[in-house]
Amino acid sequence: MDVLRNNNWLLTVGTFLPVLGVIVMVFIPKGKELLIKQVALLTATATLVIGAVTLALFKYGSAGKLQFVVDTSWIPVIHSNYTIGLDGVSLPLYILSMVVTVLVMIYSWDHIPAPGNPKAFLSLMLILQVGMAGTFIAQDLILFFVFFELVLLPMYFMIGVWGGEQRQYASLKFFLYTMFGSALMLVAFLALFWQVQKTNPDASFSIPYLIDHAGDLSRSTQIWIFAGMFIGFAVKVPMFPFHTWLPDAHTQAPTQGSVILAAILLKLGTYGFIRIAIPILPKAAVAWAPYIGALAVIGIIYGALGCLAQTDMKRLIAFSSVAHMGFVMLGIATLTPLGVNAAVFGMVAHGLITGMLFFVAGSVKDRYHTLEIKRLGGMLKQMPKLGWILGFCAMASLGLPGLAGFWGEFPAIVSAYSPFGGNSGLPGVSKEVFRVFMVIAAVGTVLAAGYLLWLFQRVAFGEPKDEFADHASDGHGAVHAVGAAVNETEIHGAGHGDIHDVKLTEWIAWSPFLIAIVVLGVYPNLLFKVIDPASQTILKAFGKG
Amino acid sequence: MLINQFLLLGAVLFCIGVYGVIARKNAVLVLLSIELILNAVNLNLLAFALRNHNPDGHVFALYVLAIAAAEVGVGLGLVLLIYRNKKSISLDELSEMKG
Amino acid sequence: MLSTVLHFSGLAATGDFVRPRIDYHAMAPEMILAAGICVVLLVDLFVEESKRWLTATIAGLFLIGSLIPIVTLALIGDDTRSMFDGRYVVDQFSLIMKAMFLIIGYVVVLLSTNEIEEGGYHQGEYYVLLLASVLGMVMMTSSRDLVSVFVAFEFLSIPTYMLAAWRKRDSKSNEAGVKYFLLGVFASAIMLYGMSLLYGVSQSTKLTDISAYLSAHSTTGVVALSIVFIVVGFAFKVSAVPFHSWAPDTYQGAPTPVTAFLSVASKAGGFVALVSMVYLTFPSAKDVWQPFIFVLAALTMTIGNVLALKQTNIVRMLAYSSISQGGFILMPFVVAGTKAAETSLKTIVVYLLVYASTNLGVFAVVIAVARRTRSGEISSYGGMLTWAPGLTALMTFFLASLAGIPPFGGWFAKLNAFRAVLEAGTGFGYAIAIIGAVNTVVAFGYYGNLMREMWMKPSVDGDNSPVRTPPSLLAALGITGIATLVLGILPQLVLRFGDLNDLVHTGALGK
Amino acid sequence: MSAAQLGLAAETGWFLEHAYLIPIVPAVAFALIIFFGKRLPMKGSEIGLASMAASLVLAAGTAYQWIDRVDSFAGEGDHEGALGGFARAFRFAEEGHANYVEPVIRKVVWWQSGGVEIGLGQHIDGLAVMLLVLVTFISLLVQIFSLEYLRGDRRYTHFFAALTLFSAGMLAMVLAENMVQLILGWEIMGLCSFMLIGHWWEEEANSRAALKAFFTVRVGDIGLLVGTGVIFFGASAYATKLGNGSSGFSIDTINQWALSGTGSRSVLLWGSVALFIACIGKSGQFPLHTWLPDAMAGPTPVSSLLHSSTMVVAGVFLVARLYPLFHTGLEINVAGQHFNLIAVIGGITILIAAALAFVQNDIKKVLAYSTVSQLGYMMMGLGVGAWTPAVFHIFTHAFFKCCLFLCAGSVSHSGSHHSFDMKKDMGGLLRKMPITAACWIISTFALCGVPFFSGFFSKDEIIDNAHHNGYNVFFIIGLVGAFMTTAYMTRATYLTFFGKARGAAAGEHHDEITVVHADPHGAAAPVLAMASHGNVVVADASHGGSEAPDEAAAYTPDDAHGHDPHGHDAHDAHGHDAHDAHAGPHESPALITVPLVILAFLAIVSGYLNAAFLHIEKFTEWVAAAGDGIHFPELDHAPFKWANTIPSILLVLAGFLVSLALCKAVFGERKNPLQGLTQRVAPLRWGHTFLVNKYYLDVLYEKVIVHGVAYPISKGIYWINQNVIDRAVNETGIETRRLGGWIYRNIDQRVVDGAVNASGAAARGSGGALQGTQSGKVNQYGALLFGAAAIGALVLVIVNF
Repeated sequence: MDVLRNNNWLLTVGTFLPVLGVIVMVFIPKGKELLIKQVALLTATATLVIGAVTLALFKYGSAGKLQFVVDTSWIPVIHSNYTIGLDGVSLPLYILSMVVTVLVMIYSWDHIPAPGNPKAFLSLMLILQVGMAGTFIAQDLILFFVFFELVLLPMYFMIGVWGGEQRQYASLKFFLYTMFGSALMLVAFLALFWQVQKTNPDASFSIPYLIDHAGDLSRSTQIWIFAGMFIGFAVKVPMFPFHTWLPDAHTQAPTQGSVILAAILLKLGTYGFIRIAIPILPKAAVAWAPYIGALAVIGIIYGALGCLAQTDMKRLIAFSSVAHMGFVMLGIATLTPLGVNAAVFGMVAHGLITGMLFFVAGSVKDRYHTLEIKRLGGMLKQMPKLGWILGFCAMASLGLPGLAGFWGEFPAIVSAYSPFGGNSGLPGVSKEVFRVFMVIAAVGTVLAAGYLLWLFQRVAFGEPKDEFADHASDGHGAVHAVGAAVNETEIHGAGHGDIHDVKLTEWIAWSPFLIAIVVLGVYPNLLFKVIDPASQTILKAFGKG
Repeated sequence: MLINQFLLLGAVLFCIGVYGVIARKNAVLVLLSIELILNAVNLNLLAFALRNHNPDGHVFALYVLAIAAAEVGVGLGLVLLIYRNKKSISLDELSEMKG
Repeated sequence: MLSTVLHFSGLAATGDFVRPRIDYHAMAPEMILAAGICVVLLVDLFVEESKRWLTATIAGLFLIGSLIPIVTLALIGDDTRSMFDGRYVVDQFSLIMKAMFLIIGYVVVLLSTNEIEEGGYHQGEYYVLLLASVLGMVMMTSSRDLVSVFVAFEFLSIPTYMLAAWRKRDSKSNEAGVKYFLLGVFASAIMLYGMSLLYGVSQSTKLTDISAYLSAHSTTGVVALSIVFIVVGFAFKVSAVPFHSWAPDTYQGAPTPVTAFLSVASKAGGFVALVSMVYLTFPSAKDVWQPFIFVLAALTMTIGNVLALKQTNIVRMLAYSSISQGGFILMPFVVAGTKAAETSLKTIVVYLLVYASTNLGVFAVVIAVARRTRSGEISSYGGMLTWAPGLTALMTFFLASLAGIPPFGGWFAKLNAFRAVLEAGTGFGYAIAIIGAVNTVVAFGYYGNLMREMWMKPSVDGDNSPVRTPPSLLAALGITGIATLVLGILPQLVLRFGDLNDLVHTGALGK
Repeated sequence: MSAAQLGLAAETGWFLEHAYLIPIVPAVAFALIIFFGKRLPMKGSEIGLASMAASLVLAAGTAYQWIDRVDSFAGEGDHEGALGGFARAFRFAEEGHANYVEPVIRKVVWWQSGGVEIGLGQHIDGLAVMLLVLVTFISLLVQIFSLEYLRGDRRYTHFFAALTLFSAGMLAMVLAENMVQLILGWEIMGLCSFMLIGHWWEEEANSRAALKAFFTVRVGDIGLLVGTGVIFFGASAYATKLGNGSSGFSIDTINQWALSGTGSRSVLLWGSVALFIACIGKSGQFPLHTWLPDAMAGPTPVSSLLHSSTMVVAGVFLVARLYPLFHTGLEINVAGQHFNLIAVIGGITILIAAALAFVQNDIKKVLAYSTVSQLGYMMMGLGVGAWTPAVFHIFTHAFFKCCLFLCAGSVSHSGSHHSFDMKKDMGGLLRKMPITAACWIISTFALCGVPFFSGFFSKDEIIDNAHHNGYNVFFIIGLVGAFMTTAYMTRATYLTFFGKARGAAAGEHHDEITVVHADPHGAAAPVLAMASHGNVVVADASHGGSEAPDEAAAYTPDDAHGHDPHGHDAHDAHGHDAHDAHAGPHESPALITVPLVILAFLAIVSGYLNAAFLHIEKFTEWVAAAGDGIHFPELDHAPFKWANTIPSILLVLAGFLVSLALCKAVFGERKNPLQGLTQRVAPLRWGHTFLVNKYYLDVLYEKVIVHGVAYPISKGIYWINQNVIDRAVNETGIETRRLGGWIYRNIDQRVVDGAVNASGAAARGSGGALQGTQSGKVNQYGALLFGAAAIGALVLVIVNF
């Protein structure tokens, strides 16, 4: 398989740079919080710069090929190499992880959740970043597994230490769930390896190698191996019915944790499907597709209905993730480039939008010290900007064309109309079934509109509740509601009581999200033209679906 | 030659020793029982050595003797130690830590 | 002295006297250690009380010093050096194990210094015994004869009996010592009985001869009995369930550095012995030991975990944790007799290395923390993140490693273990793999619980004054921490030494 | 496929080539208003106006060049240009039948994914040009109107921003080259209507109306998404055959594919049905029409622009745009076919909406229902194959309906103190507000289809064609509809402008409630509350708000604050209004009346673009695509005959007289038995209630469906989530714990510890034995040790003996 080995130092540096920052921070006394924050932010920014360089040096002409490839021996004993590389599918997520980390750092500047201790908090975040970035560049199953697991502990602590009341329950649940999943995943990897090794003794865990050689495993074998991977990834996605850790984790996690969780961590699972499960085990993929699709649409409807039942804003957003990831999985399940592109786009979009929603939720919590929907209200009066940002995100999240969310949903729905139709080597996927899915998914978009607007109406519209009315800002800002919502320079009505509108750090941290949501919505090709060749390559086993 | 008798004797000694270790509450007696087992072992070794016509058994037996001596030394030392602290050498009293 | 004795016996048997060739280079580590013992004794004799800390330093120096010949041997790297017609062998396996024991010894010295010095114990004797025990282990790695195995075994055991009871005034310590002693001697007595029988049927004490005999003849009841008894002896040493009962009490009662030593070094010694038995001696009698060890492994990892979940005392919890870890190390033995034999052997080595570095690290942290809290209760770890962030981070590393979470050594060890047993493709293999997998997740229960204490619980007593850690402890932490991390991220660095074909040549896996 | 490719010497020009600028201008304006609007002297409204004017110019230019193009295709030698075209429009000469005019299709690649390429571009043909002009023109007028109407509103800038964005969306949809682009515009309109209906979101009623509108339309959009998907793959197969780089989303391709007969029947059928569902939602067709009347909660300009003349016709536009698809898919005009989905829905809508219009007291809601029923006409027209009249009806309807709404706005603005209640606050305004009244009456004539007014030329054509194409049922429906239309419009007109002045119109209770009518919507609020609750009880309650002086006492300024805490801002913002208010009902200022007059004028003349009896068929020529069977189905439209129009004219007259009589009887001064008839006679009362409750459709939707989903079902699902699935997970832990004889309690810290300790507990359960073994007694340890060894030995020895 042909790859590009140009500037192959980039990925390694970009991935492991945060470790350097952590090491530096270790030697900074806990007291010097400012310095710590500076170092952390600096590191994250430096990483992002590397990311930008990667972006610049990436050869878009051959986005289908792995680039910046490094392939050196790592653990010969178990035939596992340090194989890393980047293609059109990984690139957006890789960069997204860096961006999100930086912005979350900025947000943390004055939002270190109780019980403080920025040193530990930020170090964990940096380690998290290593794990996330690494997962997206790993081209070796064992390496992938290591990075995949590396994310676990930091998130466990982030939730468990800086989380809400039930943080310990949530964190442990998150941990055990994921660990259980990844254990099965690992078993599947090993099993896959031996099955391949039976026929070719020089087998290795390298993903490209396995893509070339695992295809001819017998269908039943593939199905069993796929099952293992499926559970491992599905837990992470999370797909119905493995999703129950998500609401707890999201609700309890600190804002930063939720954002990272929503923006990146959930993508590890779907990415795993695209990068590993499907291309390596095409026969199994075809066999599993209907079930994945079914679970996906169940997730869409189920998550939406779950949202309607929520009384807690953050929990509602968390449940919406289940629904949105359902669209992503539906796209993947079609096994067509159209669907997979939609899925990858959906990942990025969902990352931006839901991440943003969690930011808003976090700030609401800061102001009102509650997220109970029925206690909130009239946010547009007290905090017009925050209110309109919430509205904006809600609109984006319910898939309004012209905003990023739409390009994840619509093509996925369309692609479900004609899933992979079979080719010489493989049987096709039942069209009828998927057309049913298509309709259900479309219904899901309506429900999405339902719960999001309902949320927006209850939280933002109307008059502020009495308990908060007294320390409201003078509401004068409301005159400029829309303008204020997008206008980043001036900050209205801030500092009236403890309910003040969006702060500077929040603006800095958020505006990239908002801008990205619009830009991707207006010119989706920005992503599609990168993703498309890659997904074509990944799905080459399926030929023209 | 009459190897089986030796072995039988060894076995019997072994069993007595084991019984002693399990049944006796007195540390010194337990120590003695263990010595019994070791002697059973020696008996075996020597018997086999004679039958096998090679010196390994003898050598082994010598080592066992030497090390048994060392063990007894250490053992008695420890018994003294607990006696000094507890004024008793009953093993039943040594159950502070459990569970 | 070993040599001379053999020499005489040889004389007794055969008329002519052949002076056995002694490879001093190969024997150098043992000799240096022996010398070290004497030196420490003398220093202890002639240096006044205030200077006794010298003994620790000297012991450490000798431990490091005896690493040198090992390194040179490894660098020369020519094939196996065997002495006394193959009853004492220095090969890759023994080299890497020797190195491990010496480093463990050194780290334990580092752990001990403050404890022993401040405790006002008899420093000189302490280090003498420590060195002696290490010497026993070093010998064990090379022993290829029932006699030398037995001698080495006792050599590494007896000093530890005394070390366990080192806090003379503390009844717990006494109890620990006595229990350990009585049971240990009992176990070794049983083992000896087994050895005697084995010698009887196989007419030799030389392991290769025995294995030749076993492969030539079908296993009889006597052989089965002897094998079981021998395995029991070592199973006791590695505190495999149901021969583990001494471990928790002893670990709890003994001084913590000694506990660290017991839980790592003497356990590893037991495993080395087990390796030389299972891989060198019994391979062809696999239908005897395979089920037996299977049961041991299963029980050990399961019951160890289960009991660990319910401990409130940190050391006791670690005791059970190390028991279950022992179960994981036993896992590869189950497939020792199959085509996965070589893999499993390498796995054992890797696992021992990882386990040693990790567990020592854990105990280092425990010691460091105990210096502040003066309590062994897990709850006393509450709020550690605030008053000892560094230690918390390290402890988290170690626990993660024990739980098998990347990128710390543990994951690689476990991965290998599963790989080995699955590769064998035997029923026993799959069964043990499943049990192991379940236990891996269960194990996170108590590791996670401890993490939770450290990270998420408030400190029991309000004070969050930072804890200061003496340099020697810091050194120990550094060594173990780095080792754990390196083994996890770049296992290859260590594994290069771990390719163990020599053991194949000496007949472990050949037949 | 563009003309160039065909090598046709097609007339084109800068405007045609750059029509895509038309939506871009307001889109940019939107951004500008958002960012800088508040700082500008006129709070950003000037940007909106400017952009609209610019778009209008562009649109006009486009129209001009399009007409040139049409002529160049018309195959007649002389090129006299568009002006000539206009000239000819009034020359009595029948045109040679124009052949198909290539639309100007220009596109750039927007995104491509998985071999699918989506262009972003323009598809300019007669239909598009017509709507471009229409939308830009009306938007401009409405914005001018709003300058005055919303002066001093708290979200003035916001309002203009949204209005401008709306126009951008509509225009983008109109010239969309492909379905995706169309959906884009479509949804943007939805968003804007949400923002604009909910403009006064302090009132929960308004925000609920906004939510309802967006959500209902969204329900329809399921069809849009699905339909697009369904037709996409079939069409893209054809697109590759065309090989002009168009994809299966491209509208032109879809149309040709539909006519090519290559597409499978079922795909065409389901595709068109799905898409039509979207049209039902957007164009307020039965049964999804309920959102439209509620949407009157928005400011009047919004109602007049979005919910009468432009946005709601989007659905009709979509059908007209993809007419070949629907024509084939639903087999319109196939011999012997007397019903089809579109016609049926349209027909039902005409009647039910008209019926509802009778029982409304809110003038805007009368107009809303009349809009619904007129949309029904358009749909029915398309359904019976009368493409040109239907589209022409869009054209004419836009002017007079917009005019009517603005009149209503003008009335409430200067006549009835922001009340829209005809019964309580209006009447006899003819003399007070002559211009408004005149415009209203003209537009009413147009709406009713009185001869020589624009409505006549479009609506009667539809009815006529229904007959002509053999859809007799719908012919009848059309006639009945015409009758009812006249009737309820007469009623409305009577109540508003004739009879005795009532309530506010009589200049009553000014001083008590200056704040209220100083504020443009304070008093409107309760009425709107009714609008969204939509049942009698609330309605009556809300009447109280602005009814009689004594009840108006409830309307103290404080109370007004209740409605709108910022009443004072608004008050300060336009004290002049309060001042005018003291002068009682009066004619509105020029900013309001000028648009009215213009629109009223157009309500008359716009019809003469297609005055068949004058042999003017410019509209047909310029807008209607000639049916060549490749790009557009051949339709034959009924030739105009006065004879055919007689029945409808008669019915209109009848409707007028009957209704007038009834009004005089019921609402007149003289006592009359008919008064309160609906209260006295049970059946009538029931019917009345039934209508007032809008056939209980809202109850069905909101109370049954929405609440059903929102509360029980989702609650149930959530319960399942917590208690079944989540449980199942914990159960795994619990089961093991059961071995330990523990019992699961509830989801809290314990459960986790439990789940974690589960196996530990299992141990405990499987006997204190384990603990027992750890007795601390050396002997027992020894026993255990040897016992295990012995057992192991025994077993193995026996095995190996």
